[in-house]
Amino acid sequence: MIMQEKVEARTPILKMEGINKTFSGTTVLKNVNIELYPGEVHALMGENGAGKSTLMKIVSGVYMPDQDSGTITYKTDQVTWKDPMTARKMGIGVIHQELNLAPNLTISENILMGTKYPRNKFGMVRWEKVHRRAKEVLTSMGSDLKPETLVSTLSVAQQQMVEIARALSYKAEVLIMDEPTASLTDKEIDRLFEIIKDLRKQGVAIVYISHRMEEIFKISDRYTVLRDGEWIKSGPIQETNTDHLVNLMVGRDLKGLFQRSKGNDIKARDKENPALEVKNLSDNTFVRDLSFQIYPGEIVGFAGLVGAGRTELVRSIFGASDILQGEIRVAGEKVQIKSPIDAIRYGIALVPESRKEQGLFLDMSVKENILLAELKKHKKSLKINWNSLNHAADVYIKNLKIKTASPDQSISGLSGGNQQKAVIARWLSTNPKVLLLDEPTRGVDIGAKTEIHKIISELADAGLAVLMISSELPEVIGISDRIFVMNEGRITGHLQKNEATQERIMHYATGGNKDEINSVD
Amino acid sequence: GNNETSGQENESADNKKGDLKIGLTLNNLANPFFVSMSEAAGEYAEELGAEIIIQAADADLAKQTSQIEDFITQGVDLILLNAVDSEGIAGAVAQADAAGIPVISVDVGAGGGIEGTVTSDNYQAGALAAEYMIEDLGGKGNVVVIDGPPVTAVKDRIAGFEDTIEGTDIKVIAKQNGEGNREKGLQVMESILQANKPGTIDAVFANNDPVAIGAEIAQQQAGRQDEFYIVGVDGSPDVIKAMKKEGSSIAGTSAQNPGEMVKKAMDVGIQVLDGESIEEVIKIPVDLVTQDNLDSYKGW
Amino acid sequence: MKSILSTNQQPAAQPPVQSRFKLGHHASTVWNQLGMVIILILLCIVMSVMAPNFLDSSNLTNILKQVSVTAILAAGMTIVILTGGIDLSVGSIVALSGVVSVMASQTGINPILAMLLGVGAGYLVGFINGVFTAKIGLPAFIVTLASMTYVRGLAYVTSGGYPVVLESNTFRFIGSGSILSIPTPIYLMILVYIVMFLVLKYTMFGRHIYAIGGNEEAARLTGIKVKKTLVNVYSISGLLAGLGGVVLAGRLYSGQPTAGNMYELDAIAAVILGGSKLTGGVGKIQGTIIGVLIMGVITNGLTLMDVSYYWQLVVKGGVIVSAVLIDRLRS
Amino acid sequence: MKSILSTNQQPAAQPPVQSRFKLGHHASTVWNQLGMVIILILLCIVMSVMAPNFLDSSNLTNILKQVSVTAILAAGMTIVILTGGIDLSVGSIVALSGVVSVMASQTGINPILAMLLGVGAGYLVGFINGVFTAKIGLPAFIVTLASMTYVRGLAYVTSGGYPVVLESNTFRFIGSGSILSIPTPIYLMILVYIVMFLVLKYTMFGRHIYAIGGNEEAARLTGIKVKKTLVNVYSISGLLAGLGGVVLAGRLYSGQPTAGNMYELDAIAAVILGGSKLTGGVGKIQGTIIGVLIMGVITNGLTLMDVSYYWQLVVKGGVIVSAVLIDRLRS
Ligand SMILES: Nc1ncnc2c1ncn2[C@@H]1O[C@H](COP(=O)(O)OP(=O)(O)OP(=O)(O)O)[C@@H](O)[C@H]1O
Ligand SMILES: Nc1ncnc2c1ncn2[C@@H]1O[C@H](COP(=O)(O)OP(=O)(O)OP(=O)(O)O)[C@@H](O)[C@H]1O
Ligand SMILES: [Mg+2]
Ligand SMILES: [Mg+2]
Repeated sequence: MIMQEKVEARTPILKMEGINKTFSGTTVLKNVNIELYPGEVHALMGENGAGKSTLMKIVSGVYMPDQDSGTITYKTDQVTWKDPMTARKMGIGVIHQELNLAPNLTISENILMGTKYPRNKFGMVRWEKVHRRAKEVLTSMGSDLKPETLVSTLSVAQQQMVEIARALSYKAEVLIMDEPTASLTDKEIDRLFEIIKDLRKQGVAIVYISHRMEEIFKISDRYTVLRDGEWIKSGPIQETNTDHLVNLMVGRDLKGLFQRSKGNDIKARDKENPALEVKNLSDNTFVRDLSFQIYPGEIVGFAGLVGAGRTELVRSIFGASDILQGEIRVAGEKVQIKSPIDAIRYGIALVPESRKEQGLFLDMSVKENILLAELKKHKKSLKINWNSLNHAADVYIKNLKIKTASPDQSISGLSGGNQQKAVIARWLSTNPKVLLLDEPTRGVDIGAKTEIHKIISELADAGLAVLMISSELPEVIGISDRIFVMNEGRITGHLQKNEATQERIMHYATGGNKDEINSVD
Repeated sequence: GNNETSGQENESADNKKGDLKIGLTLNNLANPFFVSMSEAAGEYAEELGAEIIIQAADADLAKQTSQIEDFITQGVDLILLNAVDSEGIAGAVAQADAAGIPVISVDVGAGGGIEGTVTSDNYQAGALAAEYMIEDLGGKGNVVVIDGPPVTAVKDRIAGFEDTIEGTDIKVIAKQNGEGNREKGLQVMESILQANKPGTIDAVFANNDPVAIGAEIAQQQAGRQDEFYIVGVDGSPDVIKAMKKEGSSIAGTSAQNPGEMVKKAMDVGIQVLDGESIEEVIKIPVDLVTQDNLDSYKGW
Repeated sequence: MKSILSTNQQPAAQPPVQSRFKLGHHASTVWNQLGMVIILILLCIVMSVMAPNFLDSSNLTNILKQVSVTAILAAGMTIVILTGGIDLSVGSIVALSGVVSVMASQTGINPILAMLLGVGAGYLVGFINGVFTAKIGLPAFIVTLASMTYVRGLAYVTSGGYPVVLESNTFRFIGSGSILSIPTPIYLMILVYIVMFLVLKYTMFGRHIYAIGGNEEAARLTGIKVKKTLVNVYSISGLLAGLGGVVLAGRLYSGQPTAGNMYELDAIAAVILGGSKLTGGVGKIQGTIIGVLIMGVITNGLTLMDVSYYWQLVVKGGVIVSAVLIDRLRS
Repeated sequence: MKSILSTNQQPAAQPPVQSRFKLGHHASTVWNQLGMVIILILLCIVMSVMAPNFLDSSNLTNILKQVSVTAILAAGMTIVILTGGIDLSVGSIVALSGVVSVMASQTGINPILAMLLGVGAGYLVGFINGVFTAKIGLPAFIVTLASMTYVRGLAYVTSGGYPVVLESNTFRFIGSGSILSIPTPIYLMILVYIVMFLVLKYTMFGRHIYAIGGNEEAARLTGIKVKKTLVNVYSISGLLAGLGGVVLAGRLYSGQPTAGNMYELDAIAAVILGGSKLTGGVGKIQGTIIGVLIMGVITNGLTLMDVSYYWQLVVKGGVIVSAVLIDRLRS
C-alpha cells in the first residue's frame, strides 16, 4: 500500500493514449490507453488475440500506431519510434513472446545481439570479453548455461532463459516481458521474480504479460485489461482478484482453473492391460531407465524442472528421437517404434512442445492443419474429397470451439490458443488410444486453457490414456489422476491425485531423496 | 597433294615415333565442326604414332588458357590451338613460347608468337555465301542473317557476308542470334517468319550448319519452303544429307574442312619441330557446296 | 465425447467456399497470380503495339509452341520448389533424353517405346537426385548441380558429340506435328498442367508436398512419409524433363547433346515469377504457367521487334525485375 | 543486481576457447572443414598417383592461379549465402568489369584507375542487387538472375560483342605477372580470404551477417540494421566479382564479353562444398577456399590425366557428389 502511494505520486514514464492499430483492414487495437510508472510491475492482461503483444510491439518500435491515432508520451516528450533500434536506445527493453534467437549462434552472441560487442582499438571483437559479459548476465540470473553453447542445442525452456538474459543485458528503463514464463518451471520463475523485484527497486518500469493467474498476483502492482483490442480497465492489483480479472478479460464469469473430478483410482484398474507401458527406457543422455504404465481412461501428469527430460521422453516414445534401451508395450503387446509413422499406426499421438516449430503448417488453412494426418479418410480412390474434409473440419472446429473466420482461413491468423486447439484436433482425428501432450496449454489464455482442460478430461473419460507434460503446477495438479515427477532424466517421484501438492512436486523435481519415493509407491 | 604430304609426314614421323606428344585445345566440342576436327586429329596422330591430348574450352577463354598451361605442365612437344579468341589467348601462347613449345593455330589465328596458322578463311566463307545470293537474286532482295556466338570465327563470317552485299540492293531485313545451335536457330527463325509475312524473304544466311538446319525446319513447319532458300557455313555431314533430300531449301554451304585443317596443322607443327621453315599462314580454301557440285563434294 | 472423436455430424453453418476467397493464403496467392496475370496482359499490350504481327493467332500459337518445353520443365520444377528444394539437372536431362530416345528409335524399335526410353532416362536421373537429396540428405543444390554436369557428359558420350538424326515420323509428330492446326507440344503442355493442378489440389501426394515445404519437421511428426514423397517429387521432375527432351527432339528432328543448356534457370525463373517461394510451401501451378508465358512473350516480342541480341539481354533482364517489382508495389 | 547491468567483473571461470571446441557450431563446422580438408587431401593423393606431374610445384601454382578468379567470386558468394541469399550475377559482372576496365585503359588513363573503374562497375551492380533485394524485398534469386542477364547484355553492348584488347603492362601484371615467381592473382586471392576471415570473425558487420542468416526477424528486433547490412553484402559480392573480372582481363590480355559464363555456379558449388548452408547462418570462409580447391584439383587433375572432354564432365559430376557424400558418411 505504501509503495502504491509512491507510484501514484510520481508522473508516468510512459503514457499511451487513444492508440489504434490496423493490420490490412482488421483493427487490432481500438483507442487503447495505458500508463507506466517507474518502479512498478504492470500486469497486461487479456485473452489470446486481445492485442497485448501488438500494443507492446508499438511501445518497442516494431509497429507504428495508425496515423494520427493518439499519442505516446515517454518521460516528458511525445514520441513515435520508427524502428526497434531507436526505442531500444531510448531505454525500452523487450522480451518478445515468440522466441527470437539465432540458433546458429552461441548463447553469448544471442544475449549481446544488436549491441556493440567489446572490441579492441582496431574495432576487432574481443571474444573472451563477449563470453565473459554473457556469463555475468547468466550467473546473475542463476543460470549455469555455458555462454559458448550453441542455441540450437537448447531446449525451449533454456532458450527462453537466453531470451530473458538478452533483455537484462543492457540498462532498460521500461522493460516489457511478454509471457516470459510460458515454458519455465517454478525454479526459474522464482529466480526471475527476484530479478524483477530487484529491477523494480532500481526504478525500472516493468510490463508483465502472462496467462498464469497466480503469477500476476505474486509479482505485479497494477494491471490493465484488454479485450478484443479495446482497453477495459486499469487499476491497482490489490483492488481485484482472479475471478474479477477473468471476468474483465473474457467478459463473462468463469471460475478459475478447471479441476478434474478425482478419476477412479488405479487399484480398480490394475488387472486391465495398461494402454501404454514403458520398461527401462533410456537414451543414455536425457532419458535414463524410465518405467511406468498408463491405463485407459486416466490422465497422468509429468512434472519436472527445465531440462528434466520430459520432452525427450515423449519424443522417444513417439519415435521422434532414438531409444537405446528398454521396451514399449501398447495395449499389452510389445512394439517396435522407429518413426512417428509406427507410433501413429499403434494408436499413439503426440502434441509437441512447440507449436510453431513442430506443429503448425503456417501457410496452410485451418482445416488442412486439422486433417492433414487423416487425408486418406477423405478420399475416393486417389482424389481428395474436399467437401468431406470441410465437413469433418467443421465438426472439430465446433467441438473444440476453435475461433476462426472459416475453415479455409490461414492458421497463421489465429491466436495462440486456437492454433493449439487445431493441433490437438489433428491428433484427435487419428483416433489415438494413447495421447501424449507436451505443454499443451503453453501461452494459451485462461478461457481457452479451461476449454482444453475440459476436452482432455472428457477424452480420458471416453477411454483415452493421456500423458500430459506441464511445467505449470496448478495445471498438473488440477487435471492429473496421477503425477510422475522427473529430475535429470529419471523418475524421482510418483504421486496420487490426493497426495499431490506443489511443495511435494518441487521436492521431487529438485531430486528429493529416495526413501520418501519408496514410501509413495 | 594430300596423300603426298601425309606420306612425307609418315617418314618424318618415323624418326620420332612414340615420343611425340601433341596437345590440341578446341573452342568447344558442342559443334560437329570441332568434333570432327578432334576425331581427325586423333586418327592422324595414331597414323603418326604420336600421343595426342585433346581438350575443349566450352568457348571460355580462361578455360583454354588453363588448358594450355596444363599442356605445358604435361610437357607436350607441340600445341595445336583452335583459339576461342585470337588476341585473348596471346598470354597463354606466350607462356608456351617461353617454355619452348611451338604453337600452331588452327582455323582461328592467334597472337602471342605462334609459329604458324592453318585456317580456312572464315571471312571468305561469308563472302562466298553473299556472292551466291547476289548473283542468284540479281543483286536485289531481302535477306535474313542468323548470327552466332560472339567468337572471331563467327564474326568474320558475318563480316565477310555483310561487306560483300555492301553497295548492292540486298537488304538485311532481320538479324538475330541463333547461338550457333539448331534449337535457337529454329526458335529465332520461327519468330522471324512471324515478323516477316510470306513473300518478304528471299534468302537466309546462317552462321553455321546447325543453325541452317534449324532455320529449314522452321521454314518447312511454316510451309514456306518455296519462298526462300538458306545458305549455311561448314559443309557438315547432316547438312549435306539435308541438301540431298528432295526439295531441300538449303541452297548451299561454304564448306570448310576441319579434318584437313587439323591434319595440315599437325604436319606443319612437325616440320617446325624438325627445324624446317614454314609459311606463316596456310589458308585451306573454302568452296561453296551447292546442289550443282554436291555430289563431287568429299565431305568431312 | 464421441463427438470429438467421430466426425459423422452436421457440418457447421457457414459455407467454406465463399470465405475461401476472403482470407488466408488461398486468397493471397490468388492475388499473386492475378497480379502476374495483369503484368502478362500489360506486357502483351505493349508488345502488340511495338511488335509487328504480335497478336496474329499464328504468332500466339508460335509463342505457346516455343514455351512448351520450358513449361513442361517448369511444372516439375514447381513441385520441387514447393518442397523447398531445387533441381538444376533438368536442362541436361533434356539433352540426355533427346539423345537416348532418338538413338533408340534409330535401332528401329517402336517409336513410342523409344520415346518412353527417353522419358525413363529422365525419371532415372530424377530418382537418383531424390535418393541423394532425401534419403542421404545431401543439399539438393549440390546434388542436382552434379547431375547437371554428369548427365550433360553422358549425353555427349552416348551421342559421340554429334547430333543424332531423327527419322521416325511418329516421333517427329510429338514435337512438330499438329492436331486441328494446333501443334502437338501445346496439347502436351496443357495436359501436364491440368494433371499437375489436380495432383497438387486433390491428391494426398500433392497436399503432402505443401506440408513438407511448409514445415518439414511438423510433417515428419504428423506421420507423413517425407523421404518417400521427396524422392517421388524429384523423380517426377526428372520424368517431365525427360518428356521435354523427347518433345524437343521431335521438334528438332534430332537429339542434340547440347540441347537444354540453361533451361533450368528459365524454369526456376518462371516458377518464381509465378509467385512460388524458394523456401517452399507457397506457390501454385497456375502461377508457374503465367511465369512461363511472361518469359516467352518477352523473348518472342523482342525478336519480332528485331531488337539486337545484345540489347535483348539487357531488356529481358530489365523486364524480369520490373515484373516482380510492379507485382510487389501493387500489393 | 548491479552484476547484470555492469560488465566490469571477474572473468568467468572456464576459458571459453577450450569449451568452444567441445560444443556448438564452431566445433561442428571446424569438423566440416576438417572433413573437406581430408577429402581434398584424398583427392590430391589419387591425382598424384594417376596424373603425371600433378605434384610438380609448377602445377600446384598452376592450380592456384587457375582457381584464383573463382575463389575471389566465391569469397563474396560466401557472405551472400551466409545471409540466406544468392547472387547469380557474379559471372556476368566478371565480363562487364573486364570489358569496362580494359576499354578504360585503352583511353590511356592510368591503368590503376582503369582497374578501379572495372571494380566500381561490379560494386554498382552489386549495390543495385542489394537495393532491389533488401530495400524493396524482391527475391534475391530473381533479382540476381535478371542482373545476370542484363549485365551480360551490357558487356556485349559496350564491347560491341568483340573482345577488347589490353595493352597496358601494369594492368596485365595483375593477371599475368608474378612476384618471387608466384603469380600475382594468388597473392590477391590470399589477401581477399584473410580480410574476409577477419571481417567475418572479428567485426560487427561480420557478426551481423551471421545473425541475419540465423534469424532475420531476431536481428531486426534487436536493432541490427538488416537492410543496410544486406545492401553492403551484395555490394561487396559485386565488388569482388568486379575484381575477379579485372584479374581475368589481365590474365587474358583482353576484356571478353563472353567471360565468366557459368562462374556463378562454380562459386556457389564451392561455397556449399565448403560446408555453408543455402538457408544461411552456417558456414565459414575457410570452408569456401577448400571447396574452391576441390573443384580446381578435379578439373586440373582430369586434364592432366588426359581424360576425354566428355568423360571429364561425367567424372567431375561424380566426384562432386562423392565429396559431399563421403563428408556426410564420415560424420
Ligand atoms: N502482423 C499481423 N498481421 C495481421 N494480424 C495480426 C498481426 N499481428 C497480430 N495480429 C492479430 O492481432 C490480434 C492481436 O494479436 P496479439 O498477438 O497482440 O494478441 P495477444 O494479446 O498477444 O495474444 P496472445 O496472448 O495469444 O499472445 C490477433 O487477432 C492477431 O491475429
Ligand atoms: N533439440 C534438442 N537438442 C539437444 N538437446 C536438447 C534438445 N531439446 C532438449 N535438449 C536437452 O535435453 C534435456 C532434456 O530436455 P527436455 O526438453 O526433454 O526437458 P523438459 O523436461 O522437456 O524440459 P523443458 O522442455 O521444459 O526444457 C535438456 O538438457 C535439454 O538441454
Ligand atoms: Mg502475445
Ligand atoms: Mg519440454
